[in-house]
Amino acid sequence: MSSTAKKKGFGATIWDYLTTVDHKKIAILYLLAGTLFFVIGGIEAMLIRIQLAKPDNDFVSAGLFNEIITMHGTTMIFLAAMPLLFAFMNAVVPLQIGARDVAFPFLNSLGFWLFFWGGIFLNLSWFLGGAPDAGWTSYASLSLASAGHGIDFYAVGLQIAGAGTLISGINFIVTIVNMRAPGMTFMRMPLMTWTTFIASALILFAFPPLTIGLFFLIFDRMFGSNFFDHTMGGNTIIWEHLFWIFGHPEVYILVLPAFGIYSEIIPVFARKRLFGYSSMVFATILIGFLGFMVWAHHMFTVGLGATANAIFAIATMAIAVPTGMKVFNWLCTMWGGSIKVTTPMLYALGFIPSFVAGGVTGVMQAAAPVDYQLHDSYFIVAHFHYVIVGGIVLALLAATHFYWPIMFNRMLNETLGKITFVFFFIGFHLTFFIQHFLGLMGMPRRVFTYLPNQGLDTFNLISTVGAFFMAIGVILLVINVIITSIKGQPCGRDPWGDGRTLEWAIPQPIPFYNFKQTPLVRGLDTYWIEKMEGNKEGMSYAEPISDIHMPNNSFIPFVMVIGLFVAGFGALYNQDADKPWSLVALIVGLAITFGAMIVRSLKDDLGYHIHKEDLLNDKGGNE
Amino acid sequence: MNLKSKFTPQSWPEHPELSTAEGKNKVVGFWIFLGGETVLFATLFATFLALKNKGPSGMEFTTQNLFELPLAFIMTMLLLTSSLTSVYAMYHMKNYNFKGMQAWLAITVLLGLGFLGLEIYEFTHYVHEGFTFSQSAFGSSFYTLVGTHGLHVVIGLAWIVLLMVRNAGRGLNLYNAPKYFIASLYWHFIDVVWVFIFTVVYLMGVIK
Amino acid sequence: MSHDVHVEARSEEEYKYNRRKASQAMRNQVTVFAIMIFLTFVAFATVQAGFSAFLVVPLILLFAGVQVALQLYYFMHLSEKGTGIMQFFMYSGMIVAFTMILAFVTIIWW
Amino acid sequence: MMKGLKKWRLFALLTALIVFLSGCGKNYLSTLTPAGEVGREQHNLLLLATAIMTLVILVVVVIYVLAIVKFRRKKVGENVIPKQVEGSTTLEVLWTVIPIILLLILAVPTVALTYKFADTKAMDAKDADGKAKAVTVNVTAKLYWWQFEYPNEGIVTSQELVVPTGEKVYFNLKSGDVKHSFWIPTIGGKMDTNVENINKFYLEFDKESKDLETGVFYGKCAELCGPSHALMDFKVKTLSKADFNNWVSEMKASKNHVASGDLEKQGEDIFKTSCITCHAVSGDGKGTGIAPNLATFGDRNRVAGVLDHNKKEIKKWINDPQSVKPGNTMPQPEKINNGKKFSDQELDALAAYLMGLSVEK
Ligand code: HEA
Ligand code: HEA
Ligand code: HEC
Ligand code: CUA
Ligand SMILES: [Cu+2]
Repeated sequence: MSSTAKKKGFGATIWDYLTTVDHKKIAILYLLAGTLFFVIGGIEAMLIRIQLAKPDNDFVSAGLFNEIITMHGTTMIFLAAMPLLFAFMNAVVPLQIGARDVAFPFLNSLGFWLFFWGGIFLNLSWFLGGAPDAGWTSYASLSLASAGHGIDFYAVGLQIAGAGTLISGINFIVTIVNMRAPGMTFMRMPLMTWTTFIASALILFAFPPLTIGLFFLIFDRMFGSNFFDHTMGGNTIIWEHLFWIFGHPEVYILVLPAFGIYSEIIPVFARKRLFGYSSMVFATILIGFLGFMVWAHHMFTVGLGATANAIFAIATMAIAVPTGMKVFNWLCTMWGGSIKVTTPMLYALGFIPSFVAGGVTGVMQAAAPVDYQLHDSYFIVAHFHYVIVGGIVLALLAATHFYWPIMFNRMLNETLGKITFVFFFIGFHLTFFIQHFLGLMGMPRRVFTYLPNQGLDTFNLISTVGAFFMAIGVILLVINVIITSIKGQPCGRDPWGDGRTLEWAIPQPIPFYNFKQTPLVRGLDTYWIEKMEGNKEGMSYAEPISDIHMPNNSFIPFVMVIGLFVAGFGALYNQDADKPWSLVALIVGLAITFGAMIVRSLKDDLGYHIHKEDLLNDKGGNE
Repeated sequence: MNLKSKFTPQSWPEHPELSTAEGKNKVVGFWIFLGGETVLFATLFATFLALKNKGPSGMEFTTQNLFELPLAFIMTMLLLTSSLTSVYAMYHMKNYNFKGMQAWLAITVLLGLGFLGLEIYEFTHYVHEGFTFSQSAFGSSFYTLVGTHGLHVVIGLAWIVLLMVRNAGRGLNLYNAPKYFIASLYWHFIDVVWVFIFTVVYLMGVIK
Repeated sequence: MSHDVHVEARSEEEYKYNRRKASQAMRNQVTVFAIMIFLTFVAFATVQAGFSAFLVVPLILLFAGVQVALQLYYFMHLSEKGTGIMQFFMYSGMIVAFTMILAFVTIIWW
Repeated sequence: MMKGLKKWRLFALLTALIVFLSGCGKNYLSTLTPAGEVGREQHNLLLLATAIMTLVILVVVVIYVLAIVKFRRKKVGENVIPKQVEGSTTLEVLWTVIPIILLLILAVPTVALTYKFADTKAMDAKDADGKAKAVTVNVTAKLYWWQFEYPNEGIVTSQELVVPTGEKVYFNLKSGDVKHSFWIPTIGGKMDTNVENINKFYLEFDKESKDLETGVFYGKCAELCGPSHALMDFKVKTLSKADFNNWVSEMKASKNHVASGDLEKQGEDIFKTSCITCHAVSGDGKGTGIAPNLATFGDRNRVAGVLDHNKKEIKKWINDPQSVKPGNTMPQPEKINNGKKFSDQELDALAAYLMGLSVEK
């Protein structure tokens, strides 16, 4: 446990990662797992596009196609985009606020393993009799009718992963509320921290409805309840509401941290303070708040009545205002600055017009009568990929380049990075721009094929070609990562030269205890202030060097999750008469989980201290 | 922090649950968790309200002919009182009176067990009458709402008992004080939810 | 997280004062409890008495609201200083809860 | 509401642009070629929205390009530290107020049209005989086909909706199994068919479909409903009021249909033994709800909504419906023909018989 532990064996490294509670290592775990799922989701996307490349194609069958789109949507949203954002939130936020770690390191690890094994659980459905096939929205009439275990995998897998997300969300909130360094008032927090905070609050309130909805689904399918069975008094519209009360805030859970990432990148490479900081904060909160008032815009055609539709239409449109504030603030940050187009900045620049284009189509859909035409057509697919790929995926790619030095003390290759951008960006617009017109021309979404000569052929082909461009982009990025890990040189502190916030001030490689002394925050963009005042150390300190208290590593989170994983299988197969072992699995699994919890609460885990002398000797990082 | 450091009532801090960084995190974190729980229960209430009295055509069960107020009243009294007793327990915790705290917690647990017993009695009674979880959408939503609350009671009881047993030999310290404190928060929250259950489910249920 | 708290022993004077304050507060709690019992009793009684639903429903919902506020602010100590963040999250949760329940009783038909 | 706005000229221009961009799609399928009042109003609102959004994008892009061009580091100088501006209240107000105004311009017609399209009061208007005055169609969506019942006229058809032009047609929408959604892109926006309630809305049809390339408008199921969701198409035939009335009486008379010719007779016999339990061949009545009513089968445009309408495809369908529409509920021939496939000759006979089922000849 000392900071001088050198060169570990492979096994020891694995064990280290299985038991780690260090936010920086958990960030790396999130990055790896998220990338894995992103590639899986991306391959599924490619299969979709190949199938739709020409009319009457039989590359995949109808049933399989539905499984693919369901898994594509579910994987991308829950298992790729969110964890990748969590990776950067974990890596950056504690450093930005000058904290030693998150508030509950143990729960941080638990959250990760829940997400990871939940994702594995969901994806195992491919091998165990078929994936879910009712769309990522899993509307109840169809998801109750769907045969096989696909939907059960969806419900149980998301339940496990969702619990992880909820835990991580609470963890971030407490971290940000309680662990800020002295001087870091709320209105001095960097925007990445602010957006993490608000997104976590959205998680807190959005995930419970999903949890309950999934329980209803599980109960209906496995334990004989009747929430959605209309012959028994149930009502499928309840599922739709629950799903979207979760689902709409979910898209802001994704996009707010992405906004945060851009709000960090743009000031650095414009070498200028973020314009309108307080209005950015205000807009973030407002978007979060409004995000809960608009869910029914996904249900305009359900027949909720004119009044409900009108109210939700207006509420939805209102979100354009705070989002617009953000866009114009970014533009004004660039205005009058000194813009250097590095790879992260390139992504940020690509983001602005792309996201605005996606956002305004959202507002078009918000006009309920127009949405009667657009709903469930490819126009919707175009809209949400514009905001998701143009907003979130570009942010993730930008952050990968931007924060790589913080996570790995290396710089990704800039030239290759720019080439990646060109492929990905062109591919993105090629794929999705044309889908607006496919939708308007009468192509519904979630169709595994379409008839020839209905005017849809060429556009679909173009869209598919675009997807291949994106794939090339992603592959280039992977190559870049591999090259960098083999040949990259340590890059040291503040490699971009214009870092403004605390995470750039910390020496590289970052010691496992983060800050040797808690920093003193003297204003917004602390590091910039110190630099401007000629402080060579980059930080002022709030306290003298003294002992640091650290939490112990723990294997318990992993065990707890494995227990749930096993229990999940038990619950899932419980309905099959021919699988008597399922009950055993359920009980054993739960026993493992509860056993681990009891061990955890009976054993006093007080952590350990790094002593002052060791700290003084420690010149740099812990590698 | 040192487990062994001994306190006297004088040196025991006024807010023991907040006087360590871990304690602060726990308390704030737990409150935030309760914010989430609020939404979780709201979901169940909303579903119950939407599915109340809905069932297969010709269903005989309604809130009016099912629920009995006297039982609900007794359950309410038990739970409300247990809320007060846990306030007493926290009062003693802040006074560094370990025995007093444990004693009041024990009373709390007994009251909770009483509540639980009545609830089990109520459920079995309904099941005997034929009103089951899978009998109708109404049944599903009723048992899920009230049952989830019941599950919270079970967890709360188990939690408090575990704390009492675990710390019986070691007394109060700054490591376990926050744990006691949030367990009592949890218990109050269970009571808060029950207030809405007896109002929305039982009282509003029997109104003609 | 990094440091132990330094707990300073209070002076006898201070200790006594705090003790008095605490027991005074405890007496308040008992009063609050009495109010809650009273509200519960009235709620059950009005329903039992069979007044019109239009009168009773708002009344008992109001009583429930008051009881919950009492629990939160007194039993759970939300009235103390430094609870701003907790209140923020509780209220946000309640807003979401309210919106959801409103929606479920208005736009989910039979 | 939006009457007399000169701006429509501009929109015409924009339409032209969109037409140019998209080729507009096909006039029997595309929402960009509306052929009814509802669709047209939705299209107009779409254009209004597009115009506003284009404006927004333009403004953003202009500022954006200027910023990038003017403030590149190469131009500004490598070591310049720009002024660290905090913000500007004037600007904040500006970009709050202007979007709100733009949104209001969109919101007013949005709300008005939302209420207008939901107005189905006319459905309840009854004439002296207690029959509804307006043409009403009860739509039942089933895995993967559509039943259209006309309660006033007492007739039923499926897969091909027949409606009169020039008046409001009202719909009661319901699903028979899982949720679907009823969408005729050219005519107007969609409405879900739920499992637990009946949705009501109306559409108007301006144009007679016989002038179209395909002779019918295309309708779609727009809610994922299982493997063959993509194939759950239906067709819409619009007739003048007179032709429609004519069609209605022919439908009523279809119960008297007799097969002519040996082959058809043979087909009829097979049909009577294997198929009649599910398929009705008379347009009179309410329909079985199990399988499409085939009274107008000979007049159809497609087989099972997707195949070309000829004998070869009919045979293909009867011989192996699952391969055409995976997961549909029509049994494979073995199930209804004593475990055997139909012989080619029997299939010919069935095809001939089915082609003969017509009310429009
Ligand atoms: C990151 C994800 C993300 C984001 C940020 C958004 C943002 C928005 N979305 Fe989107 N949406 C999705 C993801 C997202 N959406 C997904 C995944 C679905 C489909 C789910 C499914 O069915 O599978 C969907 C579906 C969806 C629908 C339902 C369509 C349907 O199925 O019928 C609607 C309808 O109102 C909608 C609206 C909006 C609006 C108004 C915004 C707004 O927040 C956009 C605001 C931004 C701007 C407007 C641009 C910037 C503003 C300015 C420059 C100021 C000036 C602007 C004006 C005056 C207009 N979205
Ligand atoms: C975060 C969310 C997210 C992301 C990033 C994406 C990304 C992409 N999506 Fe997805 N999509 C959804 C969320 C997302 N999507 C959702 C929610 C739905 C709705 C599902 C439903 O209807 O239920 C949907 C539906 C959807 C459809 C409509 C399906 C239908 O309705 O029938 C289509 C069709 O074109 C599509 C395409 C794409 C493409 C081409 C990408 C591309 O951007 C993907 C780019 C990535 C890659 C191309 C990966 C490349 C990697 C490789 C090729 C492997 C290389 C390997 C190594 C080097 C080891 N998506
Ligand atoms: C169990 C009921 C059942 C039986 C028996 C049955 N069908 Fe069908 N049939 C269906 C259903 C359901 C459909 C609609 C399938 C779809 O489109 O998804 C259908 C569709 C069709 C269609 C296409 C209808 C259209 O409007 O385009 C034809 C033709 C047809 N059946 C012919 C037959 C013949 C011939 C037989 C007997 C040899 C037969 N069916 C027996 C259920 C049945
Ligand atoms: Cu029916 Cu899709
Ligand atoms: Cu939304």
